[in-house]
Amino acid sequence: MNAVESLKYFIPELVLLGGAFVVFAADFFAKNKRSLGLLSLLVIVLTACLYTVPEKPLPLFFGAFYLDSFAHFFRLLALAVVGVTLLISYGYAPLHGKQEGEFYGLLLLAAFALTLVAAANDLLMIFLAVEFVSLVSYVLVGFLKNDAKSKEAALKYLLFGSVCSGIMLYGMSLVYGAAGSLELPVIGNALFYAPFKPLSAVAVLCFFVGLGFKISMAPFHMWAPDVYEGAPTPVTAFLAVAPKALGFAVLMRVLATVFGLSWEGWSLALTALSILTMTIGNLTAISQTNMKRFLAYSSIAQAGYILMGLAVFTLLGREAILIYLAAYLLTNLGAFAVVTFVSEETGSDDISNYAGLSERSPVAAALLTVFLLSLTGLPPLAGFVGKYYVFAAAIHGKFITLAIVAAVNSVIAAYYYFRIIRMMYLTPASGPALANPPRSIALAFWIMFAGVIAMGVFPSFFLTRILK
Amino acid sequence: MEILTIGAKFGVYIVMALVLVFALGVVTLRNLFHSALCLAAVLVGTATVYLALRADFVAAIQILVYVGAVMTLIIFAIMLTEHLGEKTIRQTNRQSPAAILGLLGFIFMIGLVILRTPWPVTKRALATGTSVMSLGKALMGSYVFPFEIISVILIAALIGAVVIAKKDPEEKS
Amino acid sequence: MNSHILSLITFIPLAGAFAVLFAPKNAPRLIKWIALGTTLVTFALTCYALALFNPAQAGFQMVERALWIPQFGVQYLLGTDGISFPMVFLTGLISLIACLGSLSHIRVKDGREKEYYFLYLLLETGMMGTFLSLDLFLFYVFWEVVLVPMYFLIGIWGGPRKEYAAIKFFLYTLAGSLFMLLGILGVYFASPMHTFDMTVLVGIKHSLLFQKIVFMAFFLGFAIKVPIFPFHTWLPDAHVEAPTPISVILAGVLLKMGTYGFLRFSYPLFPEAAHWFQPAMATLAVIGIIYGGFIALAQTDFKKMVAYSSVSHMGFVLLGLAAMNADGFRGAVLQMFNHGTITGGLFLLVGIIYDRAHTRDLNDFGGLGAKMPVYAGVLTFFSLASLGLPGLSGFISEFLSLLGSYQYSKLVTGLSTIGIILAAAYLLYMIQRVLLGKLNPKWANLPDANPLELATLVPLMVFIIGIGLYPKVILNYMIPTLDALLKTMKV
Amino acid sequence: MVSADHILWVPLLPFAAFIANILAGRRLKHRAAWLSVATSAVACAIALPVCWAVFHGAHFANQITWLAIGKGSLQFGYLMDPLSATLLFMVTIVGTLIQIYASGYMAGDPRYSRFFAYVSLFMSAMLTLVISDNYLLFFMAWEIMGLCSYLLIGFYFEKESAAKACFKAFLTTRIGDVGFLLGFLTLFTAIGTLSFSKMNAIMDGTYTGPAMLIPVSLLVAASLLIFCGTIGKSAQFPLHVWLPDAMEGPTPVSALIHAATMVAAGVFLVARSFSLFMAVRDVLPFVTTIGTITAFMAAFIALTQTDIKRILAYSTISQLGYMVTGLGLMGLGAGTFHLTTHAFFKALLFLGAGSVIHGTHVQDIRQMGGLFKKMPHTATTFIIASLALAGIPPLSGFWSKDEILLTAFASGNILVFGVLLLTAFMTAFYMFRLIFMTFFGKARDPHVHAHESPAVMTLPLWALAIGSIVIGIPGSPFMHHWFQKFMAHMTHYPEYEPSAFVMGCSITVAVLGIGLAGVIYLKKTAWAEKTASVFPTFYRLSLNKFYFDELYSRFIIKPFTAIGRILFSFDEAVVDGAVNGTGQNTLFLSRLKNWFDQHVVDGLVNFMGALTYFLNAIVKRLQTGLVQNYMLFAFLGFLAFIAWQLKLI
Amino acid sequence: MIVPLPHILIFSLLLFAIGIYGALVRRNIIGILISIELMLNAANINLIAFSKTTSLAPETGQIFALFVIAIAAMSAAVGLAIVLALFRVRKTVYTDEVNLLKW
Repeated sequence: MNAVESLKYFIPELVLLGGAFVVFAADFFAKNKRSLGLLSLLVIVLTACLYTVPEKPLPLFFGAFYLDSFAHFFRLLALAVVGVTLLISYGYAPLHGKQEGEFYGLLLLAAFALTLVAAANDLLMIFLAVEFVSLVSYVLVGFLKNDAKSKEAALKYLLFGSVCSGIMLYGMSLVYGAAGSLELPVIGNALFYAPFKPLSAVAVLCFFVGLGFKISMAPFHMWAPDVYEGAPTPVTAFLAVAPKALGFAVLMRVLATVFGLSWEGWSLALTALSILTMTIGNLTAISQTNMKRFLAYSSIAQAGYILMGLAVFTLLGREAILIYLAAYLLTNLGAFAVVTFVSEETGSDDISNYAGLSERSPVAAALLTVFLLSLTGLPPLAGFVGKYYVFAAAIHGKFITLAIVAAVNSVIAAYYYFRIIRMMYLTPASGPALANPPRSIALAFWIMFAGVIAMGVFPSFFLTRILK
Repeated sequence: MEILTIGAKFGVYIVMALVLVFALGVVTLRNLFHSALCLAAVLVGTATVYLALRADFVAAIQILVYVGAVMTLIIFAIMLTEHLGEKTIRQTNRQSPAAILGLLGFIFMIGLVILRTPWPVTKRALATGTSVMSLGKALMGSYVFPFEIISVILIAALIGAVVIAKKDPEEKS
Repeated sequence: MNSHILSLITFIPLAGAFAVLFAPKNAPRLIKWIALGTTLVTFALTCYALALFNPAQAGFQMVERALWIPQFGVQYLLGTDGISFPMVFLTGLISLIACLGSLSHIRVKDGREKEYYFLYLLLETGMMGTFLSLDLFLFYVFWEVVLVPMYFLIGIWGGPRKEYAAIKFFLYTLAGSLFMLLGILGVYFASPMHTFDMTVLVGIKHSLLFQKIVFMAFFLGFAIKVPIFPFHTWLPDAHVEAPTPISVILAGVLLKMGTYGFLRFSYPLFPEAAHWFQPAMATLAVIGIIYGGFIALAQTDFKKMVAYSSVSHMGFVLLGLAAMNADGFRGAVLQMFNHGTITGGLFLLVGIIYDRAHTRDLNDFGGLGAKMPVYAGVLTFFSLASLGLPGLSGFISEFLSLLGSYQYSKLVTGLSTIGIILAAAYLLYMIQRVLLGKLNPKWANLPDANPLELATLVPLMVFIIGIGLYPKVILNYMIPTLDALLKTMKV
Repeated sequence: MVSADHILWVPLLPFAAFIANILAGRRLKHRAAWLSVATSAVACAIALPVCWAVFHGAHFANQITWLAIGKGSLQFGYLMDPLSATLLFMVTIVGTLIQIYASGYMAGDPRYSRFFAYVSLFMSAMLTLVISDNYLLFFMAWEIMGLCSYLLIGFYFEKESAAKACFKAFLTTRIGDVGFLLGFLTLFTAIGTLSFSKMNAIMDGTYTGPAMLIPVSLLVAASLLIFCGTIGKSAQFPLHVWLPDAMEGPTPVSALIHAATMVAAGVFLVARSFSLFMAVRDVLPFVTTIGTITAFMAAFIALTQTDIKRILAYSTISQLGYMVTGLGLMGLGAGTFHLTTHAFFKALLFLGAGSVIHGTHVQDIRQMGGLFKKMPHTATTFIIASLALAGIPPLSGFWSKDEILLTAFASGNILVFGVLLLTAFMTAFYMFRLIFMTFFGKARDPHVHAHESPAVMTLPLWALAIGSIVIGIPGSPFMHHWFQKFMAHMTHYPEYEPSAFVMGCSITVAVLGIGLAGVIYLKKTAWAEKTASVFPTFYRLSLNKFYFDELYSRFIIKPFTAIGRILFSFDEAVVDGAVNGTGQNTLFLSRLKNWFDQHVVDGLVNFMGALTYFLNAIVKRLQTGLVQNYMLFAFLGFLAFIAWQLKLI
Repeated sequence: MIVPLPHILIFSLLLFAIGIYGALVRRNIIGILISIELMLNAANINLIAFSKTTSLAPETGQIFALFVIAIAAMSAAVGLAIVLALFRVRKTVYTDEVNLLKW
């Protein structure tokens, strides 16, 4: 489809992009920078309203923007994440009055970039879109002024990310050499040729580095805790969900179209990576004292569970990834919303600040508990549906060892999630009662809470929509 | 012609060797400024290789963007962050033995793969050279979307870089 | 109403929980009344269901079926039969009793009534659902739902080592149940039509190897809950640290979920594997009986003693299950019910004395029989019931279990009887130390049991005597179902 | 069969009394006793006509389904046959009399109503046991009697000794009970029924149902296990140790439970299962041996005891041994007969002793003396009972004891006969030692001020005395051994012609015993010590009850404690503080298991936890905070995966 | 083709390896950024070479290379901006002195 024809399908993205520039521009004039947040939110909502479900795959712009239902799901997901992040940021005091306009604009650009990732269907677009997301993320992480941790996080993120995408780029170049094309399906066909097997192996591992870095897969996860800790909390919430989800999206696309046919070895490799990821994540999370860092390790472990679906990669496995991601989104954003509020009120991210939270702020404690339970994977919450799905996929694909390791890991995970819960409920309060949360943050965590419960109790409603 | 071809071939090998030597210089030289200069040399050398591969436009861009813009940026950054010629401080960390070992393994394995892979070589591709015109057409044709996107990324990166590097307006310097 | 009676039983506590949640914080009385009313209504409904229940029918009754998650064939499928109904009734009863007990035993810090009763009612929903659901997925959901309130109830209102006990309980059970989840998935995918529906799954034959593996997975889940011998170490901690009403629930209902699981799922789904594991189960039962008894004897902590006695008594349930014959099954189910009432009562009694004396050290007491005659009488009564005195309910079930297991293995039965002697030893030794002998002057001013406390105990006593004298009343409800189960297990 | 359902009121009435007394005891006060006595008396009034009918050849039974087991069901019901009629007759009469006595004896006790509640419960259980028609109901009643025994022994629970005694009693008998339980389970497995009449029919070969193959080994096991119940309940060697301690209870309790009725239930059990024992006769010598050993040993111990109730307790054990011996020698009639007569005179003895204690407030016979004049009624009845026990004709004890001796003699067991004769001699001796020291001679302790008991106590004494005299008549030649023939209705057992020789021997040893006691304790008081010093070993053996308690505590424990000290350095308080042998033994074991539980089973889990933390420490260290470390780590990981995927590793 | 393809590939591999080495061991952050440029450059050589030999449409590789150059420039810009910002708050450009966040 040529450029002009494509434009009519591209309107929502154009709105998003335009919205971003409007925000940047408005920043110069607006007296009340706070209103920019609302404007951004409006842009997001507008974009979401303009979205239509593609009936059949649309290869927009000569296939550079490949809009199919898969991409649609992920662009919705990206939009949701950015929307909630906006809500959280709006109530996040350290940003107030400090280049707020740029922050919101960059978030909108991030949403645009994520949409590109979701729809990328050739190596060039994958590289570009991923780099786009990375660049915006680096900036967002280092956004806080005079905050050594924020800058340090940005630096680490940048260095680690650049090296990883360098390696991925190198792998892409090799693949390009073998196939003579950047189109994923063409590459898939070309790599079917037996002598290319070792090359495929190297290439797929290069992809694992570049995208594994995004999804914080061990051993490429090590940036995550530092960055999550250092970044402004809303950005952490964003990072923990959006790039990760989109990383999975690209991995799924690449594996399905490129390596799906040519070579099965990656299944075993992914099994190992999955086990490694969840185990390392869980083991390290046990002893954390910083809440954001703790959630970082938890999200690493969660990535490990999602990788199970990728390792299995049956239809059920692929579905499991989508479901898990949706559940993960609801749960993690909710948790981060609460964490933002609590850190804000208590002045630090220390887990010890959560002592007696049930008395200092019963609602926050109860909601955080629900989110943590959902992360643990207890029914009837969203996390359970996700976990159920990956377990089902593993059992169905006869990945028994993987399933058992995951089960054991879940117990360890339960232990540390309950450490927080214990802190909130069983330890005496460490300070006076907290003020009411800012309305936007409260809105964020209530929405997420409703989502977590609804998805847990009526999963079928979500499943039909996600899996369509 | 024969001699010219052989000479050119020889010349390319020499350039490649020099590039590698300068690249080593980039990573080993103590003086960061010297490293930067080595990088410039590497980039120029690479541009030469591009020329040899008949990618004239890319070579030109390489010189313009890299050597012209990026190098300037880097040297500015070096100058802003420390004094020139500061040689006393150790410039490498303690993990270089491990890194070297790993890299030898990396080179060995990837080299093996590269050498074992029967790279498809299409005669037609060898024959047809690319002109700037065809590049331009491609960029405005089937690659128009990435082309536009990269401009967006540029804006984003610019805004980002400015936001990051800018001093806090409220900060009392 | 009749067609949704089971749903009502399951979800009325949940509704009550939310009512508690939205009650004003500074109205502890209102909250208590809501909670008590909810449990009372739930119990009344179980009684009503009792009237509807047709004891002569073997299959599931009052079945409610609705699609829940059509994507993977999960149904909202509730139903009851002769195995689950006694458990549901027990749950209703014990919940009511423990709620009454909460009124006197739970000393809450200001404003925390809400949390307590909310969690308590949530717990009841979980328990009811566990016993009523016939869909494996639904069962698993309820099974897990039980864990979380329990964690909080032990963790917030427990004794000095509450945090350790709570997390230990939680992790142990979670570990077991995760393996059970894997097993459930195995069953699901092995069934040709991919269903969790128990009524359908029962008819499917699996290879022995598959049965063994999945049986093991289920076994881990259930064994930890029962608890069976090497998995029992969470129990004394949890029981001891939990507040009195929660100990009652733990011993009275939660432990039964494990043995219930065997009867409801493991046996009908994997009959051949069940037969294959029969010797192992019988052995574990005997070990549990004797081991629990010995340790109970050595305890100086009153509550710990009762806790370990649970290990021993649940061993009799397992013994009956392992026998795999009519008498054994009847004994097992009856023992499940009886253990619930008896040990529940004992925990209440421990709570009563602890509330007064603030110690549970058996060696610290003595001679309370003269000081607190009513308490002494009731304590003696429950101890006797626990040690299997004929005429009281515990005897019948132990007798049936033994009768059943005797037909399976004489050696096992013979060894199990050591447990009976041990039960007499530790319980009477306890009575001797608490009630008999000279009065420790420290306790000269202990008041006797008050009417509220007695109100929690007397209903249990009625059941204990009633079943003890005329067990047919309750056995009649179980027999057709158990016989049918036995028939399906014949391979 | 004819029904006589109103017999059900016999156990139910006392049970009602129990309920009333337990619930409203405090308000009833002294009326509690009258309630119990009245229900008991009414029960007696209901029972006696039925018994009378049975004595005249009637046979009643009826049952209802109580419990479904297996494919069939368990029927509960009553069975009135000669055996149960005899027991019913005896229990109702003796029980009522003892309760009347107790209403006076217990007067003023703070837990007066509680006492009568327990006694009524006991009566109810005992009567249920007597009329029950199957093993399960029998066992249930049996256990409840054990409970009552426990409660009543521990009635004065403020006394440490009483607290320990009741614990010991219950636990010891429980060991036997478990054997009994296993026994009838075995029997059930073998013959598929627990009903007495059905079992009798099967054993006699008159069963009309489908033919079945009965494994004899099972029957042997069943009979031996059931006999365990007897050993426990009837305090036979080696589980007899609890009975003497049981004397910590109030004296009427000792009379009712630990002399007349409950302990006799063990013997009754053997009589009930007689057809079973007859079917597997190989086990009978075992029964005989146990009985004989018990009879002799207990009598020997009684020779040196000084506590009036303990002497009687050992005498009871000894007489129970007699009964068991009689049954072991296939003398159903003899054993049952002695059981009945013994109930009367032993109850009387205990009540008399109680009267003495009531009057003097001491129990040690060395503090008594010359009480005859002060307590004429008590003394007279006591002497009558003693004569009966010693076997002086024409008192009841003579006839029944003679019957057992005759059985032993005629069945050719001369050794048993000799031992029993010796026992009879000792019996006469220790009883009259007791009488002479208590009622005759001079008062030894000036602090003791004796007085006669009130009429409410002495009247039952006299009633029992009359019973002790006449109750032997039905089994005597005067009624042509009616009782033995009556019992023969039950089952076939050999009958023996009365032998003048045996009678002669019996009378001779009795008289000799009485005479010797008279000589030693009335005339030559020094002889007692002299004899003791001549046979120090025997003396000490007797005085220390054959060291049974010590054996139990020391011999089973010592090796364990040694190991315990070495391995775990257990504090002595634990071991020494234990109640008795088995208690210590199990205590130790349970501590061991407790340790195991905490360190091994739990340890495994904790180990997993520790392992997790250990790994945590390692993994955590990787997170150095240096981004180049991360890169190196990631890069090396990447390499490792390449190597693995390229099959280089 | 003026030199055999594998020779160019090995050349770029070595360049790439040197780049990684630099990224792994240089203490100065700017040095690391320079090394990363080396890595991207190596990949670009590959792309150009392959576009010469294998591609159906020869422009593809070159265009990819152009985009990579652009991206490299941008990440250098953002990277250096971050370095400057960090230098402002921490007064250092050495990675091993930037480890507030760890464990």
